[in-house]
Amino acid sequence: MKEDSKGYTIDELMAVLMAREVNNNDVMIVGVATPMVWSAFTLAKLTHAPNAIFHYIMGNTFVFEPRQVSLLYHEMNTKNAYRFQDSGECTLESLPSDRLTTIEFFRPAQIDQYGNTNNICIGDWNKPKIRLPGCAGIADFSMFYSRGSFLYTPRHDKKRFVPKVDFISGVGFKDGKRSICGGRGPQSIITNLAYLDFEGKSKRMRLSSLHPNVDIEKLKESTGFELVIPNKKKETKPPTEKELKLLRTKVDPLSIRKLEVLTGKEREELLRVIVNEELSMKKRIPNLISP
Amino acid sequence: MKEDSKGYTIDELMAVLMAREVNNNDVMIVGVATPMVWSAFTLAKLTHAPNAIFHYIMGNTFVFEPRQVSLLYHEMNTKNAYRFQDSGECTLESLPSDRLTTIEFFRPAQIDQYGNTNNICIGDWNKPKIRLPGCAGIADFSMFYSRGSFLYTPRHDKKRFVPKVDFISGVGFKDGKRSICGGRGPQSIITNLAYLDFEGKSKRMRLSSLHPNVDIEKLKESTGFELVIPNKKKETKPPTEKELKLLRTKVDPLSIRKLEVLTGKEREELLRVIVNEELSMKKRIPNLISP
Amino acid sequence: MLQSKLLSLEEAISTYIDDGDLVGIGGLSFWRKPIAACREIVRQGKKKLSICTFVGGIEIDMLIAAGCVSEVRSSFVGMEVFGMASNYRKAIQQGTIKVSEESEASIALGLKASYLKVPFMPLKGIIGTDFNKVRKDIKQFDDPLGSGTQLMALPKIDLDVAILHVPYADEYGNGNITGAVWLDSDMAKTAKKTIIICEKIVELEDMIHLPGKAQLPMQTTKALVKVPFGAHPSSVYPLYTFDALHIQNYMKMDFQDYKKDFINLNNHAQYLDNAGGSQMILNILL
Amino acid sequence: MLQSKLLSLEEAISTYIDDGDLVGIGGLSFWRKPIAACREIVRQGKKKLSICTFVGGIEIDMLIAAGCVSEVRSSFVGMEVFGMASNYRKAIQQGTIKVSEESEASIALGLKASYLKVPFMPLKGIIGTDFNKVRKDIKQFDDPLGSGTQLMALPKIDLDVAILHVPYADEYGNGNITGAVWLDSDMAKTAKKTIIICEKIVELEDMIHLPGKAQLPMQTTKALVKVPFGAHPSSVYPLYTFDALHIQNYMKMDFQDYKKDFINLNNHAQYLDNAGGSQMILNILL
Repeated sequence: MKEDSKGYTIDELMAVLMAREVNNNDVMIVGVATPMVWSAFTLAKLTHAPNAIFHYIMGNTFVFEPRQVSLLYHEMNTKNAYRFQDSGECTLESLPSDRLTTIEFFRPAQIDQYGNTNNICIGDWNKPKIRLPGCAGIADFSMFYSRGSFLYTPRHDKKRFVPKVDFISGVGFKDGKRSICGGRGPQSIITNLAYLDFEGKSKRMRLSSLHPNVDIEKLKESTGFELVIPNKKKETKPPTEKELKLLRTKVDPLSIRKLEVLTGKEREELLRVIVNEELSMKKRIPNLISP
Repeated sequence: MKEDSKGYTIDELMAVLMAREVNNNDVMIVGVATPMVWSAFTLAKLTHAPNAIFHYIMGNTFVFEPRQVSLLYHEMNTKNAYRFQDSGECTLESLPSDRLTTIEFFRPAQIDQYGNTNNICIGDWNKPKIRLPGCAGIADFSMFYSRGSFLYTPRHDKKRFVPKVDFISGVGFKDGKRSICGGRGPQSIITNLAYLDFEGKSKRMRLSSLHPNVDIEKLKESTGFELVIPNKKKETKPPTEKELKLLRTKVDPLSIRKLEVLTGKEREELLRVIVNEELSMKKRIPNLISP
Repeated sequence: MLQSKLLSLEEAISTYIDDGDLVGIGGLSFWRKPIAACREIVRQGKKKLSICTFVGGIEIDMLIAAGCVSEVRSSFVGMEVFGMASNYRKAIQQGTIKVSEESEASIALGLKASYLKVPFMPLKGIIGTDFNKVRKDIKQFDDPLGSGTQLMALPKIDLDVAILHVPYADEYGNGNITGAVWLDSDMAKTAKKTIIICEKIVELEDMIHLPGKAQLPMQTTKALVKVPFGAHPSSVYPLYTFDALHIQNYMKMDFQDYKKDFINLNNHAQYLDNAGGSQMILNILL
Repeated sequence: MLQSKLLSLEEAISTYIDDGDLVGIGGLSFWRKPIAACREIVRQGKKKLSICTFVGGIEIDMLIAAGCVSEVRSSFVGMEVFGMASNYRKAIQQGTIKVSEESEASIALGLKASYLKVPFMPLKGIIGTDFNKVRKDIKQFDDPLGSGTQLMALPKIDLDVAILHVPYADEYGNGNITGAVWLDSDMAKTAKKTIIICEKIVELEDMIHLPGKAQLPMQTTKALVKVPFGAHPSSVYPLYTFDALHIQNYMKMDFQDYKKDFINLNNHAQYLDNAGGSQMILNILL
């Protein structure tokens, strides 16, 4: 995954686009094993959302200060927590989802045109071709959020964008309607090819902007259902110099976010480098980043 | 309320009898405004139940060390808490009531022969003659406890021991049967006249022992329903020298427990003395008592 | 930076409490009660409030005496060993206020239901009592999973306002409680409008070091008010205990006189002076 | 004085875990997992365990590979950024273990129901998903209070055993967790038998001073076991982080080889030596 002619990689573009979804008063939920999301939130905090708050599932904590993204020392964010949660609060009780601007990114293994998602299994549940890790809290929370839920995947292809998901573990717009839980439903999907959202009335998935250098035919071929394609085409606004510099030098200099994009040997090699780099740190607390 | 010829007062006798109900592994629940109960538990801790633990509702805390009973500084027991409770835990979630030996004393305003109690109102609820403060958690907890629930009242009379309570706010043995909640139900009632329990089969209230110098006719006249009276009469075992000495010198030297027995001017005068005594303490933390 | 929510007590009460609101009051008995805020409610002549508190005392009695209350939802309202809450008692006996009969669990689970956005929570307790005779909004029902267990459905409690008194808060509305939280955090999170009254204002960074940290989250706080000794005559652990003499005094006085001497005043210092001034403060300080 | 509950790991597992038990495992993902206890379960050849954990990782994968497990109840089982839990995946694909499909709330509320002694808890979430197609023990139902709201009834989870790994505990079985408790306290309180594994034993008096105090109450603890680095290769904040190299190694090795090198050993020191000894310890220490 080299820098392309535009001077940025796809993980950088995605992290920047995800960062731009954050509002200044958001509570940003940082889940388990999602360094791309953590990078994006930290970048947002350093650019346009200085008041946003990190809610780390890993520590059941609320943290105000941004820290450099870390693989081994993620949990050290517990150190600066200004709020802990009770045990029960680690599920639905964190903060009132219907009134506050909580933002959480979910990464579906399958998604359909109405934003229903699947993180449970490929094939029949009773005898799955592939068992996936599970949906964690997606089935519980995603339908409650007043700002809706946000989706991403670095692998936009027909295995993921399917006419019908094999198991609904996250409710999108069922038959074009909102869930009974009161949230706004899926808002956008950021992929390696495009920025997609949902058409206001039909609630079908719609192309919002194609990433630079991506052909629209490539997008159509990679999607297992018909997208709403507006007449007026938009190109995704690429990362700015400032965004790229922050991401590379302060937010995630070890490129931990890239682990979500790479596979196989490449991923293993990057993991080796990251682990060695982090083990060589004398101070095993990720750097605080001053805005 | 003078010492009678036996050399102890009724509050002392009752506190001692209540203390004797405690087992060594009990969690002893100290509620709000129940200095008699607190005295009894502290006495138990210093005599036969050194492992028992205080659970102070006032602080939502578990405390191991006994302290002198206090009116103004009750909440200072928070200082030595080794366990706090979550917010929700202050109700049913404190500790599993069905498996552990939790002991709690309830003071009913009315009680019937099956141990159903009332702390809500005298007369019709819709237009009560007397509105009482309320039942707090009695309606919730008392039916769950594996050791059952324990009752006391320093005023044994026909206004309190009634054929039918005006409002059931604590379930005893309804029609002679246990509550569906699984607890053992009411176990005993310690009053100013006698120690009463419930007959094994009929679950009707039974005289267990009459206090020294109390005439059985006086007991019958003071009870608004027919008690089960065993053929073989027992006398309540009076406080020992040791119990009295501990109660008077270490557990509750200001006689705060007596506030639950006195009324009117007598109570007001005792309150005045206690408040003045406590305000004159330089150290506003009740003394730790070494066993 | 973050927006400060610091308001005067007068502003907070006039802005965020409307006549007819269901108002949650934090604390328990004589402990951490937002009594300065209650006095302000009386001064502003709020009407027809439904008051919900876990265990109530002088604050409920006072609001009733002042005619601000139409309904009480509490598991217990009394004056501890000092006696009965006589205005509470009288109002119910005379039928001038309504009561929603509550236990501890009916309030705790009602708030929990509000949080989880479900209309009720199930409980086995309460079954067998007379609660269902006087609460038309609770209902015994069968376990829908078919175990045959009988359960009581306790309805959610959606507070309009929560008023909570804490020792420490930052100006953005994070609140810290030393010791027992009781239902304060549940009220803070579920009420549509949360008002926090604090003894001391600390920095957001200080929350990191306070035991228990920010149990009351800033996200749901609308207003923060600083009123030192603002819980008097109730206590704020670990700063001061309750004022037994004042409570006895309250119980003896005619409420109109009490109102003149202790409520209808120009400022908080005058209240403290009338309540005994420096000697009173020395008395209650821990 | 109080009775000490200190046992050896071998005694604790052999005394309190029976074949067929529903076993709750504390921690989350690679964080505070009682992995030394899981290795002991493998050594003792326990069979047909149902394993319940909030978010599972290597500990679930290992128990499955060793043939100890008949059913898994977890909202997520994976190896974080390292990849998939391949024994978990294989076992389900081959149909050798059962799955009770869970979300985070279905476990959290299941434990809450167990605590409150009610057969279920209501939730609005999950409605609209396919959970009800594969969970015959959950059920959509109408609000019994008549609001017309549709709800999902999630059944209680009554654990036979809970195994929890914490940094600090006293010998009477009070456990203290620095940082996130997740569902450990709910498991500790609801399980019929609770086993706590700790890094360090402290005095009961020390609980007073530890942040968070005794979140796991001694009353429900059956056994306390001290195993320093006993959560390895997972983390125990604030003492050590997870061992990324060991986890990668685990994922590459055939489980029978892994078992020989890291499980079927005579003592814990040998395990630590085989896992890299002093250099490994220096690597993970925070």
